[in-house]
Amino acid sequence: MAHIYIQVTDDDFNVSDEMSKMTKGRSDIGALVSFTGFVRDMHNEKPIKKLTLEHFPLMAEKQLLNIAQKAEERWKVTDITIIHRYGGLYPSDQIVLVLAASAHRKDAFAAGEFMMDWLKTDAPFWKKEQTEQGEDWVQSKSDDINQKNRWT
Amino acid sequence: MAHIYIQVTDDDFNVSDEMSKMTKGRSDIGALVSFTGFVRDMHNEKPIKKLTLEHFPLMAEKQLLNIAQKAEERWKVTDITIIHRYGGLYPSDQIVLVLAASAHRKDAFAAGEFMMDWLKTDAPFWKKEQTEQGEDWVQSKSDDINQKNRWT
Amino acid sequence: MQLIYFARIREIIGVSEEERPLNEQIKTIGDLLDFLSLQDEKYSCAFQDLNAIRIAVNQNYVSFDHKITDQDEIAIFPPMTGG
Amino acid sequence: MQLIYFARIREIIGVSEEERPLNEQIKTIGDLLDFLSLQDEKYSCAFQDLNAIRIAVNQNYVSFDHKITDQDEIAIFPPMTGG
Repeated sequence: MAHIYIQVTDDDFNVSDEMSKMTKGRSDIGALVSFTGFVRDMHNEKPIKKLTLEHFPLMAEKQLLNIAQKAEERWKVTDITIIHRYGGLYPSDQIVLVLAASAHRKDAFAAGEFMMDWLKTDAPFWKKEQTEQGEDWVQSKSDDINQKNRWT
Repeated sequence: MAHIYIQVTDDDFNVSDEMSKMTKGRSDIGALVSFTGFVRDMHNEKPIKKLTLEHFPLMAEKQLLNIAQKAEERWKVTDITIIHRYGGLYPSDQIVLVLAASAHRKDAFAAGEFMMDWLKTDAPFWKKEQTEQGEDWVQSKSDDINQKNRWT
Repeated sequence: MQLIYFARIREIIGVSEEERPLNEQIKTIGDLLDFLSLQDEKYSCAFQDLNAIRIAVNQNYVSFDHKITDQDEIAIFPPMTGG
Repeated sequence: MQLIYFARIREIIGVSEEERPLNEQIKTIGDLLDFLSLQDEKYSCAFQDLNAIRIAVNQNYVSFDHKITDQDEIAIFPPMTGG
């Protein structure tokens, strides 16, 4: 059984702190893969002023745990951390962190990428962009659905 | 052209510092993937007391840069960092760090995994393990060669 | 049953949640969406493109043929854009 | 030419580098390995399994048929185990 840590928060996170919490005192971990997602200043060629993330609180935690457990079933991972923010964010702000630790690099990379692909389509978060032209909801991408489906 | 930072060192590194150096003041990065490799306390079912990394200094830097440039040619990455340690290391010590930043997650994951696969077979470092039974050189794995060859 | 809306759907309908009694016309999620669409233009507008509607009953994803009970919490929202 | 050895190869040969003059028998890396192996048991032992030998000339990987000059720096080592 992997150690799983899930957090849905409007606070920022510190990648190094989360890594330390996971690896401290451990010598069975050979590989740690992290993914950090940031708000970019451009999306679909429009400059972004702000990004607001709406979420379904109870379900968000449930789904993140669900995704982590799916990853754990498929790959030999010893530890998983998923942190997802909500609320108002600005360009260069951190949005999401996924950590996957394993004895070997292959499992850590695969589990990390698998969880990110699921998050894009199955985690109940919705992004609204604020640009010079006003506000609009970010459309889900068929590309994200294809990315997710390659795991099934 | 991606920003490439290569370091071959006998010092430890701090993942968060390296990430901050890369992302500070940047809002074009949407995705940052990191890989950290650690010394494990077990290898081939033998307890490991110490791991000594020998390297070919001039060539190591040259090959790491070479690997980063290959990744840059294949994927849309904005920034790459590779840090590889040499010298005497102990279980839970960090060995290697690879960072790949991109606008999108797919490029960052692929570039990160590609560079790690190349490092295993093409970076001029050699590991010697110290166990209760004495010292021995770590054998290269045919699995690592297969991993690398899937990119060609 | 408790209805909850998110994101674009919430904005069109104008409330984030409402309580509705189950009635004999409503057996499945599909029936519920049809029933609401006939009640008010807001709903028919919000549910116009069923490809862009996702449903969770008691926080689990379900399809449009899922049977509902009066105790269910039914969340209706557009495709997620997390990560 | 300058010869450099690493890891297991270095340990068997007993030195980490040595200077050797090029001679007419040595045109390629393959010739060099054959020549050294005939000189001394240490070399024939170190180069016994050519599948476990890698070569870099002036810090670039080359194959056994690579032609060498007297100014080359030739590194001989086992398969790498980096990362």
